[in-house]
Amino acid sequence: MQLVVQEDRFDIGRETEGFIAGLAGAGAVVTFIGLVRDNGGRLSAMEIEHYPGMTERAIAAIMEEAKARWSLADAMVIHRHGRLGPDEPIMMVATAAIHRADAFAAAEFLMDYLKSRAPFWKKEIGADGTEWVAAKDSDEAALTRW
Amino acid sequence: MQLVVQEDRFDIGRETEGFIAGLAGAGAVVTFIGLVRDNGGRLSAMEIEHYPGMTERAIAAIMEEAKARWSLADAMVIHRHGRLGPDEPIMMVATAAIHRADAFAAAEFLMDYLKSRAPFWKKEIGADGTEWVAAKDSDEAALTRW
Amino acid sequence: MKIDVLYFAWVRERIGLPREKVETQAETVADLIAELCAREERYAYAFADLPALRVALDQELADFAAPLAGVREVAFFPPMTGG
Amino acid sequence: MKIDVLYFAWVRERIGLPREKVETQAETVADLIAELCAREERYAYAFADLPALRVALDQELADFAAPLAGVREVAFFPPMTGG
Repeated sequence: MQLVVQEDRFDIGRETEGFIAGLAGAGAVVTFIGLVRDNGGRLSAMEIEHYPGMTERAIAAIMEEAKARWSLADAMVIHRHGRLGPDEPIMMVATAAIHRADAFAAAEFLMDYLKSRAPFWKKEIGADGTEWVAAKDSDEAALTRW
Repeated sequence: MQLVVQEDRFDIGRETEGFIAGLAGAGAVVTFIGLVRDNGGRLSAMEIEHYPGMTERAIAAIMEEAKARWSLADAMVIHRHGRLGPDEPIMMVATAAIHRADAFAAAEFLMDYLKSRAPFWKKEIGADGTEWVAAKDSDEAALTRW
Repeated sequence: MKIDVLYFAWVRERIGLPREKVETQAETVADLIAELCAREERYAYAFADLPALRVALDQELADFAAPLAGVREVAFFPPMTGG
Repeated sequence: MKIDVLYFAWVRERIGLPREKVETQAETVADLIAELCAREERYAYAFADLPALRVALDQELADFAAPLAGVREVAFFPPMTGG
């Protein structure tokens, strides 16, 4: 289990390969990568604020929950904060299991909980000014299925 | 949309990065990677037979169906055939969308259909002899949810 | 008519060849299977458990009752195990 | 008692600072909010729409009725938008 909260950009390919290299015998790997959308060129940057300390605690708790619910060989969460440019990776989740259904379910679960229960706040900085990204009702609703 | 059926090993990190580099504005990427399991050291190789021609047609049809069902920015399928060693990647699916739910659903759909509707057959070569991998009822059952 | 008949995985191994041209008047897939089984033991062995087999006509999945009129390529194989 | 009070995102921007030490006898989160709102306009502005706010006590999500006894760190912020 690997959990990283960092400001620096990360290398998606290298992280994926490193995750896979560390596996022993699990045949199914699912990854999710979240990227900064440029909203048709109107976004110049995204600023991500977080709550140091609580962020790590909250993500660790979510990962423990995923480990308890599904048969996972491994899981990884990388989430950035600070100022990010268009098309940069924001975060990445990876899960590995013997059966693909476990890897898929755990990755979706981790994403749903990261969206609404890990203390990050996104601010979009664009030509038209800055705006805090509003939480979506659909993200809160997504939690009810687990 | 990219569809590759090949004998050569592929580079998971590079394929993931190439897929992402080709996206315009989609913030959610899901990948699935299937690896040869070594079954606790008992497997020395996996041989994958396929039906050239039908393989490409079947996968293209599955990808078209995914594109029709979900709002996807892009999708990619790479599947190998021939002789593979333990821990080598067998195949990879990638999907990209604006909303993560679309990317996850399409990736799972592609996997479920690739498992049971694309003409590949796996044979395990191990210390105890060789054996064709049997199709699982659970894989056939997985199709009924879509 | 002359049809290309293809075999994959353990069907191929049991019959002992990957493909052959078959001269047949069979009207359906089931008729073709019956003709092949009557030929030689190895065909009867390969087709012994029909529910464990799948068939594709011109590279599209079909069923055993499907007509062969106009079909150029018939393939027999076990359930697929891709992914 | 002295409590560390933290503010994030637009709550931080409205109040104008990321954290402060608050001397308070408030028994619950709601009491603490009432005390802060009585202090200055910028607090009343930040806490104007409570359903749009979340609170964490010692880095665990809580609700506004939660007691403050033993709590060292209270954080106020809008719904999270990670991922």
